[in-house]
Amino acid sequence: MSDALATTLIDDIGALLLFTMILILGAGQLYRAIYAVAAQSVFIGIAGAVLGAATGNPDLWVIAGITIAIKAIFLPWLLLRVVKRVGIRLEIEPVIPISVTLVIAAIIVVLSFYLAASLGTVRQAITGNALPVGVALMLLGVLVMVSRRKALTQMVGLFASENGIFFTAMAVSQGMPLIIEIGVILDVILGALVMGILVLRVRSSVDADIADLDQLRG
Amino acid sequence: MTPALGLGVMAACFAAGALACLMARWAPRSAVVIGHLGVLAGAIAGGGVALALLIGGPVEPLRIALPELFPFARMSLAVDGLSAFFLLVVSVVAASAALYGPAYLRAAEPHKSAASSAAHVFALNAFVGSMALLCCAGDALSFLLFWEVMTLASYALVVAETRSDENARAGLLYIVMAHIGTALILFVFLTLTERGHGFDFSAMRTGAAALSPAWRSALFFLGLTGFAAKAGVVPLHVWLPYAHPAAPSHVSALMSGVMLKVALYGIFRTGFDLLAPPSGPLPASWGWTVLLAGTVSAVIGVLYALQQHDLKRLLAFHSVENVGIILMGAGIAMLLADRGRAASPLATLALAAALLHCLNHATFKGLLFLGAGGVLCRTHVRNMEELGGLARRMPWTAWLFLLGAVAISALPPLNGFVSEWMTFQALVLGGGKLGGASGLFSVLAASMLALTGGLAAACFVKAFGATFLGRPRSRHAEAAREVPLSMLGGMLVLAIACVVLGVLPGFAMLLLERPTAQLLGGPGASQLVTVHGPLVLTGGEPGGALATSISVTAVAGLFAGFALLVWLVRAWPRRAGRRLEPTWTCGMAPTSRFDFTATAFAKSLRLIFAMLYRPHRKVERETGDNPYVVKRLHYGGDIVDVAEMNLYRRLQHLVTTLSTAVRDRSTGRIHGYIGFVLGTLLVVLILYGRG
Amino acid sequence: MHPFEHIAIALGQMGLIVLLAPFTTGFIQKLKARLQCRTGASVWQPYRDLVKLLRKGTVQSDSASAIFRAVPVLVLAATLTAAALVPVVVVRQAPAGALPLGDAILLLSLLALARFLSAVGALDAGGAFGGMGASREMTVGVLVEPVLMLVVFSVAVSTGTTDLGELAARRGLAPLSLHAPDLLALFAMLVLLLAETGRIPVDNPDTHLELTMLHEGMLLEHSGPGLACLVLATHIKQLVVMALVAAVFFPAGMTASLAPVDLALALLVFAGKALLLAVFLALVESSYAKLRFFRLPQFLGVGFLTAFLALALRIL
Amino acid sequence: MTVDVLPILPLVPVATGLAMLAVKDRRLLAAIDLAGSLVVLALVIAVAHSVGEEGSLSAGPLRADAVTIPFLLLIGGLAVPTSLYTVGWMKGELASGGMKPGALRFYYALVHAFIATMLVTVLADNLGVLWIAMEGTTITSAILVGFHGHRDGLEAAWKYIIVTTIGISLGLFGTVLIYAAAAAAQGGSPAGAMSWHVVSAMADRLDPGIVRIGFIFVMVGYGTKAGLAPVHRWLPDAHSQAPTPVSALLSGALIKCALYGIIRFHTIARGACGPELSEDLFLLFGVASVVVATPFILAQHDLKRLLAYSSVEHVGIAALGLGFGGRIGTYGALLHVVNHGVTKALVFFGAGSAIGRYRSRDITAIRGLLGAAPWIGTLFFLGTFALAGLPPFSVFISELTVVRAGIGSGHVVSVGVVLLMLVVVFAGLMFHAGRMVFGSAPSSVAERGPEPRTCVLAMLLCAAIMLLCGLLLPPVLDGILARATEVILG
Repeated sequence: MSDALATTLIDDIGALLLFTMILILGAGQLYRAIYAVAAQSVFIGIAGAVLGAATGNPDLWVIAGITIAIKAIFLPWLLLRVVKRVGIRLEIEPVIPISVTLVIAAIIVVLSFYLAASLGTVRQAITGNALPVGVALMLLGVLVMVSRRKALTQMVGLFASENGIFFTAMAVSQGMPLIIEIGVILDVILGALVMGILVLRVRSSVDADIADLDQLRG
Repeated sequence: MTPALGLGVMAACFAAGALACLMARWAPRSAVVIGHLGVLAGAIAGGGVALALLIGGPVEPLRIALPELFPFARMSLAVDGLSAFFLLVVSVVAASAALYGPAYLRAAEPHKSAASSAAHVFALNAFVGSMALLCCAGDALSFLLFWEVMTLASYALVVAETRSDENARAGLLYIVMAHIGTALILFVFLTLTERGHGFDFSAMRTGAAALSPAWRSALFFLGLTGFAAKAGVVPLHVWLPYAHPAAPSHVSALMSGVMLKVALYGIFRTGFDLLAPPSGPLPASWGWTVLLAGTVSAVIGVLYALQQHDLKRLLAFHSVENVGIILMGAGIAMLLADRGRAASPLATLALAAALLHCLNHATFKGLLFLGAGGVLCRTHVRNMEELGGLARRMPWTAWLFLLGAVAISALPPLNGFVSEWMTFQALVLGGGKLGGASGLFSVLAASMLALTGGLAAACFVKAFGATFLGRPRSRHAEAAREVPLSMLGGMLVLAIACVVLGVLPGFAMLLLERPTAQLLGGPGASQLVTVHGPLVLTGGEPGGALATSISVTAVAGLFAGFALLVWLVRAWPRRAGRRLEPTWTCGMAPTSRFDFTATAFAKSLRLIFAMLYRPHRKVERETGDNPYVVKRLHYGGDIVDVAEMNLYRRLQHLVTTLSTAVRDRSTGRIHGYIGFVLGTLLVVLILYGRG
Repeated sequence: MHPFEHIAIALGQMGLIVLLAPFTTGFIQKLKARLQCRTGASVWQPYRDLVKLLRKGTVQSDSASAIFRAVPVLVLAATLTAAALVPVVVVRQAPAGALPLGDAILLLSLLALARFLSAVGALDAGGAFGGMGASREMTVGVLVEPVLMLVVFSVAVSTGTTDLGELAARRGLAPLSLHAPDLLALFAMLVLLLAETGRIPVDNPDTHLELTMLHEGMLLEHSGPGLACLVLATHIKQLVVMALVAAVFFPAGMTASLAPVDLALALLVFAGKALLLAVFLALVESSYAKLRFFRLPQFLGVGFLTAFLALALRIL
Repeated sequence: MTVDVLPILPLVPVATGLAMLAVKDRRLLAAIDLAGSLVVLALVIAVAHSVGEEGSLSAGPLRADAVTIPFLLLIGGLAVPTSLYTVGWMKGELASGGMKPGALRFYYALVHAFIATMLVTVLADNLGVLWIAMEGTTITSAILVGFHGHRDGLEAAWKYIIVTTIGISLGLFGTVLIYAAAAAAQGGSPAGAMSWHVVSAMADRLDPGIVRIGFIFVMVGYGTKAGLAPVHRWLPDAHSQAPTPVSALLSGALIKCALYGIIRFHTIARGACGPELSEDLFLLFGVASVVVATPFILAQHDLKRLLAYSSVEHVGIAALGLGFGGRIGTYGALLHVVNHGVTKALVFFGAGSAIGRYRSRDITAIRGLLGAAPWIGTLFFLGTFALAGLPPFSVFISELTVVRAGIGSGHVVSVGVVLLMLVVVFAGLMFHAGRMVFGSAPSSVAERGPEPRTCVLAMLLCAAIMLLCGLLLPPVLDGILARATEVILG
């Protein structure tokens, strides 16, 4: 696996990732958003595999496996269980109109590529344009959290932005040290568990979506 | 006993007094007495050190290094002429207040709990100790620390009774204004210490010398505002009439008599010493601002004092007036001061007038507040309308209060007249020397000073008359008895000081020798006293073109002689004795309702100066069935403190509405929170993203 | 010259004033009577009143305190001291060693002290009239004092001293050395003379209608020797203020030497000046009606403006 | 001192936490809690002593150097009074039904887990471990914030965990970028590219472009965690809903650990792209925090939210200290971090007891605290004085140093704005505190039993430290801060 091939593959996967993020942004239904995140995680797993092959670093293979196992399978399953338990309506009510969200998304992507262009020498350390893609993915993930009302869609946004970070982290020369990657994933899982518990407790005690609570102000 | 040792003894006395609060749990009464003894001993020690430095002692300032508390600053005490003089001012009033304190507390607040008397003793010692040490502070950090401890201790004394809300509000207004002052002073001192690379005053002087004149003037005006907020100059005086009456009377005497002077010490220190250009005259704008502020404070202070019917609030407003008079002296001194050439005697006269008025005001204001305290602790009533007829019941307090009233109205035999006469001389002859529009303005300021003198006289005739003379207008006034001896002792000390400073001003000139010489660089105040030593006081070069000299001692002698002569003439020929008849009130039986109350007395001046007072009155007539027969008449009339209304209420209203608007606008929604994170990130990336 | 001789001269001049004062009031009363086509009391009547009062017993209010008894003594003492300060006949350069007596501000303050003490005395008796008299007297005091000081300052600014003796000496004893600023200052001074001596436009000295009298209101409660002291003090104050006007504006005629013939001549000149002012007072009294109390600020405001113009002309 | 003290330090609270899970009795739990805190404090002092002598201690991913010590002392210093306070406070909570007996052991275990994660954050040399520990603090404290289970608590917990997790993920991305820059500088080999002292040693060889963007992400990310305005908005909700000891730890120690994280990257950014970038950002966020916090303090009704906004303001002042830079500025910032931690804990304890006693968080409902609870009232009032920046207390000294640095470095305009805001905040605090402390307490509150001794003891401990650092700066502390400043400025 030569470097040039790895770079083109990473760029293609980057494009795919951006596409899945657009899907999440444009998703009208909660299910679609969850499936889009699962797809995104699969692509990141593949990217991990490609980079593992290109750099010959065994850790990347392990990370790719864990990413697919946890992020592509376990988390979407957890989200779907919570959706069934909570039984909320499926539509996603946007806080700011979808068209405005898409315009902002475009601005973010342009900004991240503009920033990445200024980094001369260090680009080699990060194969392909994983850096701008990573920045774009993360900021779009946060944008999803801003523009959606319901708590679950915010969790989806959070996982999407974490995927962005993973993608850049893997693309850095020989990838992040293994224990760090595993630690990060462990924290993401713990975070997801706590959020799930919170959503369920509010749903059971107050019967309102936790993201709608806004008593604490001023 | 070297002065350094004296200062150590003083600090030790205050510390011992403060520690007396620990024994308050078992013996509150003796704790109070010991605490006040600590203050007395400290004051005497301080007074001794001050006199030693002012009269005898070496010329160059006394430097004592304090233990090293903070690594970045060397704290030290440096007692030069100016500090010694203000230390003397603090000691005089503190000694008499300490004498006065215990008996007053026992009489005014008999059921004071152990905890609050302990707090009172500790705060009092901290308050007087910090003021004394503040005058001797040698560097910026110790100055600021003692300044804040002084503010905190006086705040604790003001809000001593935690029950009444009025005290709490007075305390809040006081500490906020004090803090604004401190913030400004902090900024000025830190700029100087940063430029001068060192915390002590000499480094600050080099720092100031390095500054450009524009920067130096800006710092002076900031410092002036800061100190003026604490000294109660008119636009920033609003807290004073609320805070001073709230404290116990001997503390009000300390606050009015001494704390305001310590703030003025700050103005003298920055204006004449730290920020003053090494050579050449002080910038004219400095002198003008101080003179203008002084005149406005004097006139407005006394005008508002005239309409007050709460005895202690009236005295507090008079403090504003007297601070104004001191600033007038300081202002004309700044205009005339010229360090380069030999300092003109008029500048020395003006500065001597301002400093002497500090000492004089401390003595007679202290005496008046202690007198008012005597009235308060016997009648528990501060409103003059419900007093009256106390002169027969409390003769000693009445005579001492009258003496203080004559002194504050700047009438001849006493000390108020001496410093006011010197200020008149400085303003008139200084105006003549300055010439042109500035001369005209300074002579006009002199006539405003005369107006202030007249108003003060009217105000104190009202205060003395309504409180002590005529028939008692309430049950409390009826039951009043003479105050205990120790309180009279405290008042007597100040009364004697008033008389001595009034009749023999020459001695005061000797005290002023060192400060004036140090600040103005020329010969000291002693050139103002001609060959006859303490008797004659002259403004201008002796025998020179501008000589105006008076001998207050001779006048006092004549006055006493004539008084004795007339008394003999009146009492000598035996003739029909004295008959006591009720006062003639057109045939009706005279009751206390006939007396001319304080409101009635001040009514004519209220109408004349209505434009400033904006008085509003409401009169309700209670008529029975027949509309023409008036059963009861309710008269309510008060004046509006213009500065307070426009400046403070509006500012307070603006700040609260602004903050509530900002608070209400913030929604609790989480999307807003995350939006802020995203927005901030994008903005910072755009601004700082590309190197 | 021995310092005590300086004081002896001052006491001599004070004695002169004390003797002449009742005569001046008597002369003004006589002149007013003549102007109103009635014969009026004799010129020596004030002296007879004083002697009568000195012999009478005193009736005092039962609610008055010791201050009430002390006030007449202190008021007369203050006025006498003021009388000692004003140069009447002799004007000498204060020798270096002498105790300088004669400062204008000190003189005006002593008169203010007298006013202060009499107001306090009035309040002590506890009646409404004493209080009203005191309140109005102090209000007039407030309005008069700054203008009086401004007049003295406007003269003192150029000559560089407020000492009356020095002032007279420096302005030279040449007769009628009046210029524009002096004329304005004199006019302001005459307005104030009316207010200070309690004459018609400001206050009616002859009335006994309690509601209208200012200065009289304060004397209401006193009787016997106390009243005598206060009435004498009023007379002396009037003559002192006249002497002040004379000393400040037309010092001509005062001698420096102590020779008896010069003294007599100077005395004649002073008597002439005093009588001239008395005629002015009498004329004004009989040709004006008393102003309403709250119209006084405008009346005295005219005085203040003229004094201010005098100062402006002199200093600018 | 043997080197192995370092790894034991974070394990002790973990061990005590696990031990507590098995215990049900309240008194025993309280005893273990206190013992655990005391052991932590002892170990912290030992580490501080040895670092004092040897410059730095390292064991695996953990490393304690001069910069760590002030923060370590702060966490250890706060743990003991907090557990002391919890003894008295828990009795009250159990009596008033605020805390269910069953959930007791989980509460104690979580508090110790929280302390453990904070210790690791501060001790971590490896930037990745630092991030993981930071995420750990978020998770443990989020559960604690929502521990009461009522509606407001859950809302606060949700906002807290979502916003801070986003913040920290930004921080992670920044860490990745700087890791990339370090790897590139070492010619592609990732060996040691994660460890702080390696990266900071070769900071000047890093590519300034990527470090610039990395630092921006870290600044905004960890700044959210530290509560710097305008990304501070979760802080008042979280700190006001958390139980009192937890909010004391949150305000006193946690936001300081976030600031510690930024300081670590501040050193790297200084080396890589010069001091202007990081100092300008600190200045920007510092002034924003002080200005934004002021109106909310003035027009506040809820006592704990008032204290939370005061924390935002004081973190802003610390950031300003770093922003003014130079030896005095950094020294002042570190001193302010320590002083504010202790003072804020004291005031939160006072506020917690007052709320417990008056059963209401509304400032207008609490009156006559001096009458109802004299000891707590006085200490609460002194603490408010200290927060407002009055001299005999320590916060004044650190604010004085920061203002000195500001004037020295020529930022006169921002110093003027900050002084103005500090005076306005002073007026607001005095107004609120005066209303609460003075006057007479409603009768129902007045006879509500004596003040718990342990709460008063804890408050006295904090007050003593506060007054000690106010009157004289102990040379030991001064030495520690000076050395830390040396390391930060590189």
